[in-house]
Amino acid sequence: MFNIKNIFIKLGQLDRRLIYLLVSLSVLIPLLNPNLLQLPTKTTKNTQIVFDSLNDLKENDKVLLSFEYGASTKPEIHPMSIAILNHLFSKGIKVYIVSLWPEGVMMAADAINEIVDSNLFKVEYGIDYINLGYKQGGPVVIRGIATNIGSVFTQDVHLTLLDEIPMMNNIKDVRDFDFVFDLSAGFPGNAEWVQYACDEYKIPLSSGCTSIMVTDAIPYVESGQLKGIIAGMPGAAEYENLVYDYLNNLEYNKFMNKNVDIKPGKATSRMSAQSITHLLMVLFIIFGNISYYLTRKKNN
Amino acid sequence: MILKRKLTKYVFLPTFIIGIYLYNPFDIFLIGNEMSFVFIILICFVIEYFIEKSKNGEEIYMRPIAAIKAMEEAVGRATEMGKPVLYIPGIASLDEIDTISGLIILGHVSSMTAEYESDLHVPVAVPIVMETAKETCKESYLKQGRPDLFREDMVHYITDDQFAYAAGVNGIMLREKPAAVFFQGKFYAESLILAETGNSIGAIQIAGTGSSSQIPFFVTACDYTLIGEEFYAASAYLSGSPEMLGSIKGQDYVKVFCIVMILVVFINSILFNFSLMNFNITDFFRINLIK
Amino acid sequence: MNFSIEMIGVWFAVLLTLSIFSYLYGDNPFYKSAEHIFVGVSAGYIFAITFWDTIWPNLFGRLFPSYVQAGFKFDIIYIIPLLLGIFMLLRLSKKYSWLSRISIAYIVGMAAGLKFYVFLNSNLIIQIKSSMLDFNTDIIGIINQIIILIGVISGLVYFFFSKEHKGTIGKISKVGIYFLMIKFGASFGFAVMGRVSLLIGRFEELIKYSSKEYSYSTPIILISMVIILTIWSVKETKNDKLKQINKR
Amino acid sequence: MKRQLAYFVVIFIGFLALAGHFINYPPLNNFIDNDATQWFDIISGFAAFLGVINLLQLHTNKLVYKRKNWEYSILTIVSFMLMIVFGFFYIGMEGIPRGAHLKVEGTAFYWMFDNIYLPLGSSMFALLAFFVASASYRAFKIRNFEATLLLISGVLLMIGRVPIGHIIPWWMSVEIYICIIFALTANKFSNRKNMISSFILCLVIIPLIIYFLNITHWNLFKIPEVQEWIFDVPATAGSRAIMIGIALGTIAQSFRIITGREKSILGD
Repeated sequence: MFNIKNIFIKLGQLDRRLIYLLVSLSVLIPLLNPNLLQLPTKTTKNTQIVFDSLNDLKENDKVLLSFEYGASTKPEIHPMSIAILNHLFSKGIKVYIVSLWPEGVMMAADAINEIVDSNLFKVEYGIDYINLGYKQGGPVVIRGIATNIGSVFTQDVHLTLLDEIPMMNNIKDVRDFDFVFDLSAGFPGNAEWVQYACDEYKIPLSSGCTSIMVTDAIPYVESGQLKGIIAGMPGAAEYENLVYDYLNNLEYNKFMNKNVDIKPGKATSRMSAQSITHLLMVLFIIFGNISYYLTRKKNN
Repeated sequence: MILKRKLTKYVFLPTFIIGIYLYNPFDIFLIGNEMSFVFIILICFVIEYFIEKSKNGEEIYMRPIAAIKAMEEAVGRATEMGKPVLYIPGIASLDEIDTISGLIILGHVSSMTAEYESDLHVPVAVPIVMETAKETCKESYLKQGRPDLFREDMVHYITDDQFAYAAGVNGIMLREKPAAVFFQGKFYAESLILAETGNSIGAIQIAGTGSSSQIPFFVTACDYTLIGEEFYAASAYLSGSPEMLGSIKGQDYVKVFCIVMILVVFINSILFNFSLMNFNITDFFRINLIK
Repeated sequence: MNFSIEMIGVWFAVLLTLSIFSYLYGDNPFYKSAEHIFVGVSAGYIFAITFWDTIWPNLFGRLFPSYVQAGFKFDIIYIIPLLLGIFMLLRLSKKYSWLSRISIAYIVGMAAGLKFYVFLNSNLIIQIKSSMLDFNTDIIGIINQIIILIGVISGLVYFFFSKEHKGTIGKISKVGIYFLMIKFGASFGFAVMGRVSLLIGRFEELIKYSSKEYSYSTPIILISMVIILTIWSVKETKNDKLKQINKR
Repeated sequence: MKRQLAYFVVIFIGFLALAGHFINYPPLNNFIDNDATQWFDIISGFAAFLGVINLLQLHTNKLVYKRKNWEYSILTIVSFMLMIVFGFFYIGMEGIPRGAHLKVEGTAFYWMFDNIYLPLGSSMFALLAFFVASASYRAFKIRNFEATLLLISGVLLMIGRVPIGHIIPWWMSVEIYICIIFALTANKFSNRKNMISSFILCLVIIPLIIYFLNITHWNLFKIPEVQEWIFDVPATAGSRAIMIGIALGTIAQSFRIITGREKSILGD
């Protein structure tokens, strides 16, 4: 009996590096052979709200898509942006892309290229989507877009003046958009969009963000300032499945090219690694507590 | 007599200003955010009232906050062990109130390090914050009568990027092994990297931030944490001046007012639903400007 | 091995990724060099982005619109930020460094004014407004909203500074800290989720770069780093012992 | 006199920024909405120059005086200079206007960004997964009731939010709840003997009772549903309390700044 207790105490004081090794293995093994563990993803309430509010938009509605994430948070947010762009283009919605993070422009370019290469949709730059590029200033830019977009953006990412682009002529400020969707990973993020633009001008806003920001944004979701929220990679996997099913049982409409197969998203394949690592973390907590309890028992 | 003067100053004046605002002569005020205006006037006068009350000598009770008391002890420990004190004022610029609070607390901590003659090290991530931090430290060392101890390279700029800054500060922690580490300011994802490294070198860590998503990491990885509002109150606690303490008491009464408003809105919504009251108070809670 | 710029880039990316991960083993030369390169590259990157995205279009774009063609019209008032910026640079001169305080004063004053208004609106008024009870949910929904109300009020009571936390206030603030702790637990759980996703993304890239197309860059670099690190740590422990011997 | 001027500027600008939202004077509203905060960026842009000088000063001193680890300072200076050259002088591709070349694939600046800056940034971020593991292993201890609440909501959220959470059957979640309750009340029992016996008793009896009452389909026994409730109700209440608290703290601090009472910032 005595050595079992010792084993548990030892289990509670593992060296830091052993923990790091266990974590890397628990991520590496499922990634090397993905079909190790096939798990169903159930859609949570908030992801469904986002899907429904975007689904209610009609053809030629105008959506402002704001990219505020970089390469370091790409694994969580990028699958969301691709799923959202697929969803919007399949409904013939005009997409206006801005980015408030320097790396956001490249993330937007990656997402657009991936969709254009899949030639699932007949979309053209300047007609169906436009990329206004990056402007530094965070809340300054959001405030500028809210009050008068000309004060902040005068050229698109290819430096052509906005007045020459037909898509932009009846856009003066945020009230000319039907929906604002913010892909955020920090500051400026969904909180700044709520505070500086959409609250005051009553524009429907929703957001997909990294998991860490979700608990901060929840009061906004609960009070309706944010129409649902896509939370981290699990949220991205859920949204991907929603869009995948939506596209599959949607008879090909005029926005989509025929005979192009729809590929499942990236986030779903990473969920097995995510699940196993979460289990490992829970085991760490349990062992840490057992040994803490036993050592405290031994001392007093 | 004093009651009459106080009454006029803190009751008639605010109601008079709100009256003019609502009457809106010559249309000089914007329409649509009346609620914000009323809140601002109310908050300002409540805080002003308590500042004045505490200025003419009324004793203010302040509940003890463990993290603030631990600051002096941490600097003392660092001096005993002859190791530096590392102060990190967050990674946001001066346009964040957290950074300003962090710099004010830096003023107090640097006066402690001047008094204890311990070595202070302040790596910053934003050039403007570097300038202001240098200014604040120089003042504290001056006030403690130890301008000779102040070295220009105590406060130095590492880089603006969030994770390059975290990597740089990690390097400083591993190589200089400070005994006391302060995290006071606006933090984002890099807070856990810094707190875990600080923990691995066995330093006393005192954190304070308004970024509520990082508080769990500081709570788990640091010895003491100032949670949200405690962080903003810390600068007033440390200064101890009657004006500052008065403003904290005023802030408390504004909190009571918010709680009352929450209850009023809650009860009103119940009565309104069962049509025992005919108007819904939340219609006033509009903040969108009709331009 | 096709020797193109792009291939060098991949090898650089893998080398730097692995040297950052070598920090998990402990402070070592690989991590130190990666850290110092990162500090230098990011300082230069931010400086260039700041100049080309803020000062050049927003300031010079408005003062010399014909030369810069950033689409802004001439605006004389932008002389003031130019002056405040130069005041900032005057910090380098001992005599005029006090002028920089005016620029700092502008920023601090502006931040205080704007944040006052923005936090008051979205984080205070709207949150008070959303504590109303809406009845178009089932009984459980109403109970939940009552629990939220209790949680918010007790959470706020926890933050009372000028009252002794004894008696009823003590009990309410105890309940308040429970709600705060559940929120922190939820944030921590979400953080674990988010961080693991990013690690997965990083490992996925390393696996991608270990394929033939990238000429097995990850395994080669990984093995060579492990060898160098073991040699280095053996040498390190040896001259630590030497130091101890000649210290005694 | 010099300090009074700085205070006057803080008070005047602070009051102006606040009043700009209420006074119906379009040039002022326009200034507050657009220009005021753009000026902030321009000033901090100039200050970036000071930061860079300080960085170079620090590393050249380290180099010149051969302080500890001076060899690495060479790397910092070289990589910084490289970025400045690629950022301002050498573009590496024809026909790209200077200034827009920073974000165009194929330029030297973009190569440095894509192959050096990005991998370093995302690897540092990925380090967090390891630190979260060691933090949860070391810090998540059932020290007191609050720490246990933090642990329970964290664990339930971690399990409930991932696909594995959906597979956990109802009886296993009952077992988990029993373990948590006993972890909380462990120190309340007089001696260990009957604590362990009652623990095992519960583990066996309670699932049977639930089975006979056939309430096994209740949401209470589905971890993802429980996690969603924790997330929607108590966590929201906690977040809103903190948000209002922080808003009040920010407002009080801004008030102290605008009325010129925060002295130490401007070096009084």
